[in-house]
Amino acid sequence: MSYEIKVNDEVSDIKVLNRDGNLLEIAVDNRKYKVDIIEVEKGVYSILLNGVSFNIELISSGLKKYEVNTLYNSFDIEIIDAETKYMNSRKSGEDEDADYISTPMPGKIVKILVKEGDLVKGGETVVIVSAMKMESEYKVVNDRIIKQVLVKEGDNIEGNQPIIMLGEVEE
Amino acid sequence: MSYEIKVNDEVSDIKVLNRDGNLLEIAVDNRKYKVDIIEVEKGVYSILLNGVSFNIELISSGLKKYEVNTLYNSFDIEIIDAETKYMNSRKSGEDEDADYISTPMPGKIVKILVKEGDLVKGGETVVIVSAMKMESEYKVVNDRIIKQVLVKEGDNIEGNQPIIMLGEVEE
Amino acid sequence: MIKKILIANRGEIAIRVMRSCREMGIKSVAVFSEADRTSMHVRFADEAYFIGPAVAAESYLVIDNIIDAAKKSGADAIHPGYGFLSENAEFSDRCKKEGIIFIGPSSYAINTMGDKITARKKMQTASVPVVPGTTKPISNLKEAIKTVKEVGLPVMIKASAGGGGKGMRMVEKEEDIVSSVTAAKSEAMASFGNDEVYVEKYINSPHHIEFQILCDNHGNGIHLFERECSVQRRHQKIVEETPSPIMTDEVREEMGKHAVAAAMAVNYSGAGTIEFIVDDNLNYYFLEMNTRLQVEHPITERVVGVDLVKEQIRIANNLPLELKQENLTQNGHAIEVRIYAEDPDNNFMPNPGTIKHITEPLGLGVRHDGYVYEGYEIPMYYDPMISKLIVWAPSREEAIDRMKRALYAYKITGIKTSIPFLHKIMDVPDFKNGRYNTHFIQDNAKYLNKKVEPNNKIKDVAAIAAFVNYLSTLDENVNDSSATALKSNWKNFGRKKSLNRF
Amino acid sequence: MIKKILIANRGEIAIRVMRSCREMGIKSVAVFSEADRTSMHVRFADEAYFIGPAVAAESYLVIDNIIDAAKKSGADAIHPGYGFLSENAEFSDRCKKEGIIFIGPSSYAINTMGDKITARKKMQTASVPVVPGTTKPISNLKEAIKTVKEVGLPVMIKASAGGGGKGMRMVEKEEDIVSSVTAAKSEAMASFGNDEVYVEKYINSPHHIEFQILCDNHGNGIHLFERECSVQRRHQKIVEETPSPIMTDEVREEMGKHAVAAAMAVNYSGAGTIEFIVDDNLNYYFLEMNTRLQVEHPITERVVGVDLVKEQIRIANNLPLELKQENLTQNGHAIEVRIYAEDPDNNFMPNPGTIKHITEPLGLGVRHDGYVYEGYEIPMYYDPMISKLIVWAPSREEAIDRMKRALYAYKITGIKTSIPFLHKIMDVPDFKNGRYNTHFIQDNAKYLNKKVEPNNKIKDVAAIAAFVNYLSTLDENVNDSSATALKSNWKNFGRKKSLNRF
Repeated sequence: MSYEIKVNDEVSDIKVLNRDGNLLEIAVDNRKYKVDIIEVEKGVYSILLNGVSFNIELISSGLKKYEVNTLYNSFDIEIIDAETKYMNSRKSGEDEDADYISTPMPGKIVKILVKEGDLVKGGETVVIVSAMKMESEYKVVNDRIIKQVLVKEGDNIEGNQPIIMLGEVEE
Repeated sequence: MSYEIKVNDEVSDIKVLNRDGNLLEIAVDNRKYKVDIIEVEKGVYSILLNGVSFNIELISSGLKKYEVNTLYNSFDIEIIDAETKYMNSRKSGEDEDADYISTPMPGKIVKILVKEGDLVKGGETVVIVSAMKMESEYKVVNDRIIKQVLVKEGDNIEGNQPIIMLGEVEE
Repeated sequence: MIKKILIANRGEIAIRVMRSCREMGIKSVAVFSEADRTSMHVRFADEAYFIGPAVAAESYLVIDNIIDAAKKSGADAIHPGYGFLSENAEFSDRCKKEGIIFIGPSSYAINTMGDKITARKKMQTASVPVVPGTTKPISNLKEAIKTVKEVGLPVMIKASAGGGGKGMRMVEKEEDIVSSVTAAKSEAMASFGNDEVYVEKYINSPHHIEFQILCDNHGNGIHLFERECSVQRRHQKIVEETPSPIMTDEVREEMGKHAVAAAMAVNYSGAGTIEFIVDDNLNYYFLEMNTRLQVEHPITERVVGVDLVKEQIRIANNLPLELKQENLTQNGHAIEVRIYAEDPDNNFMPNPGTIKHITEPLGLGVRHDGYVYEGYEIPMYYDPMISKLIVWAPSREEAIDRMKRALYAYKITGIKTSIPFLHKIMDVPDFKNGRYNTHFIQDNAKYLNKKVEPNNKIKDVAAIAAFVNYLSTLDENVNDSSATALKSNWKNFGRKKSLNRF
Repeated sequence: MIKKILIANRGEIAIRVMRSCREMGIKSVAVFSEADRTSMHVRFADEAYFIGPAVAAESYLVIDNIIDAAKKSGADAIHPGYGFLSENAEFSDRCKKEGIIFIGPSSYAINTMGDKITARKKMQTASVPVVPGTTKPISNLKEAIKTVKEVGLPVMIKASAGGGGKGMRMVEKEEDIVSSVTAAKSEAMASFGNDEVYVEKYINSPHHIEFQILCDNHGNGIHLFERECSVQRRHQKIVEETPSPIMTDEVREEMGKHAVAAAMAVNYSGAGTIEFIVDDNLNYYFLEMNTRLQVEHPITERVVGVDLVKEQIRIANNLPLELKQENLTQNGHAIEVRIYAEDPDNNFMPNPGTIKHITEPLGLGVRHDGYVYEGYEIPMYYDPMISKLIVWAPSREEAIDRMKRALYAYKITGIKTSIPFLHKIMDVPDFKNGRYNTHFIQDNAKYLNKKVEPNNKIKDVAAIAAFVNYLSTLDENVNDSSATALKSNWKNFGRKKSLNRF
């Protein structure tokens, strides 16, 4: 039973070699580990590896994707099974995602400083969003053209929701 | 939608009269309440009744039985639906449970002080059980005859497991 | 005597006030907006009343709604906490008019101190040193440019009604004056409903040191020593400690006297804080007075051994102060850090969300004042501070060690927090040596932005945990009839009690 | 200097020791039995090693297994906590032989103090007052009767190797002598592997007051004042406080000197406790010395401001004590209560089980030392104590108020605990007045056994919560295809954000 696993952007092979109760021999690429692993709370694993005690907290999104927190680090981990591979193979060759401004968290549109068709310079602020009493200015990195404004002032927005579509400026 | 509900040993009718989001009009027997009720954590309800704030913690065993903890009290609560009523009607008329010694928690048999056929006086210790480093003596309340000893010294036992069967003493 | 207190606030401070109420045998009443029905302060209170929509301007800031709730509950006093209506003179007056005790100062004290410009004048009269700056609020942008040039760059633009870093902007270059004033005014309006701003000379290498004071209604006033609050990000305090590592006994005594004099100058009643800006040579200037409890009040409580909320309530009960200046001492060292729901790797962006799992730090010398719990969704409408961690130890060095231990043990998943960032602060040499000012964060970017590069082993351990969870979940989802053997294989993983060992 | 410490223990004390290790930059090593793989101390440690089956006699009490784990981990010291091997002279010696520092006293001190009869003689030599009683262990039942009659009833039968109330029996009637001696011997054997018992005169109206001492390897010894431990159930302490409400400054000073003298008499090294039995007139007698950290050490830490585990480690590092008797003071008042997994309504029967939900008390003046977490199953093999709650306040009265507040806020479901019982203790007039002795529990049965009779309203509120949960669960279990509308009706109950209000 061999799988691929993606930790942040790195893909490794992962394979259970042997299991005896909660004692596990497991190989990640060619690195072999003997671990004592147990789920101590929902989503929290205690792992002993050569006596060293690790606490690992998992937050799963869907069946195969995890945010994994160790003491000092946080990893995005994805299990790559046959289905995922198939999906990935189909995906490659497609265009990149459309270019748009979005916010990482929910908030409220305070001010929109541009309208459709505007040309904006790199570094220029296009929208101000308020979340948790802080106002944040969202800027474009390069010179862009405003293709579409999807929200209006006062709107509440979700995290990662496209709010302004951007187009490339023809030189 | 009317049900009966048993709180400890008292049975009342309970009926939702009206519901609007988490605002509920509900009648327990002929006592009517308007409550604002919300599940704030898994099994923990916050209830506001005429402004008074209650925190209620539920531990369910099966679908219809609950241990319910309020600030200073703990209640055994059971929802009595048609099925339960049917089961109860069948049960009535049966004999009482067999008479036996058991412990409320898991433990280990330290010493058995009686054997089958012994006559024991009321108040006499029949078995000593150790749990969590404390030894507890289990006594008979009335004069009894030992019908059967189901365990031996050193045995680990579960909570509520019959360990010694008792019989009535003929006068 | 007060029997029932309505706490016109939410979050950790509402709960903190309720704790003292409970210890005094006083009933507590919570108020909540639509976003806060599941909030801990509602669950913790004896009573709770709904006061309006999620947006604070339509609930926590609506005086009528608060007064209504107080009447409904029969509360005889209102504690405003910090923020919201805590420094609102109208609210103080309204309570008085309604026959409800406002646990805080009179509208006169709030107005005088709340308007920074009036306060400056008052302090000058009371011989308390003040920072050079404008004497009246800026009314238009043209005037702003003129005034700033008069005071001389760099300057700070500050909201007259302000506090907590909101509506505050530093201006270094002339071309930024207009945009900064505009931004400060807009934030001031949004936060305080008042867009007046004023200008102050910017002090180089500034330390932010404040004094806790208590004044009763019988002419007694004392200070409970200083708090060093120079570790700030965007003018928002994130680490506070007491005693201040730069303080001397002489300056402390002198500043304490000035702090009490400042409060007395406005006939202050209750708990308040006099903020000073202090330079490297311990020259100090009155900055402002916060006419309420401060976020960082627990470090004073720990080192002086006083429950400040109880003192506030006693004063509101018209009792004379029992504490005497000559009996107060600073015992050991306390540090507080503020835990925010924010992403330190992404420009400290607020990061609301649902708490998945929380492990609170406990044990010797650790106090934790929070309000979130597992499954709680932090609303996006309010301040992103979720808790405060306060440690005490006999020495500053041990207190830092203890704070690191507490931060190590403090785990919150589901949201990003400032915990890793705070942990790094404790290791910065300037902090360890106690040699820092309000530029600490930018001056120490090289320490604070450093990432701990994970090694292969920790990456693999993380991968193994995720993989095992994946396999267990797979098994759970397998249909019973088709593969019972496989199912039991992983599902009960780790539930076995007797194990073989390697 | 010590770099890595193995903690030969489990539960709250293992974690408490690890906290101080972490603050000192010392690595901590846990050991665990089969029943403890999921225990918090394993998760909290830097390293963890398996040492055998669940039964302590085959794991936590097996010296070879502990030493093996220490070697495997490279630990240079072992902290024994309390209980288990903490007062085992052989273990102290073995560590020495293996070149591992034992954080505790020498086998000589343990042996001398561990054998209560030898200890009595030693104390008499050092002019420390002792309780009248036997001078040698009881070897057979016939002799027992004779000895008890000599000392005069009532008497206490005590395990020579004992502590913590185990292997201890009070005898009031002659006919109970045999059964009590037998029971004490059996418990002593089970708990300590040694069934020697001895007899002591029973002191009427006795107070249990103990002194914390610290001795280094350089001839320095100090005491850190007293702890009042008279609230006991079955000779097991459940509430401790400091200062003792019956203590006077004069007696405190005198007892402190005797406590230090007692420790010095056995060349003691490390932290230890001298237990005294004290009558109403403050006559005091040496009872025994506990040659280890006590469960109730945190109240001393809080009032004196010292981390006792750190002091133990410093002494083990052969450093001289930095604390000086003349600089130590008692600051304010501290109370500890012990939370047991037990059923107060069912004769305090231990009540192991799985923790379903826990809300820990936080805030000003509260310390919580525990080890359980949500989902943790308390094993039936060990002591049922699950945590300790320690509060501090400037006055005893305020400390009691604070403890009540903390107990109010402390919620554990899934198991029965002693929390309601402890709450009642805080309200007993004798406790509030500080007028109590070791008979407190039986003397105040009328207060402590009183049940709060629930009114109809609270019963109905409980019923409503259960009923709403039942309806929600019903909906969840409805098959999607058949009744989607109904399903959404209750399932997302309370997830709506905007609500209408009555």
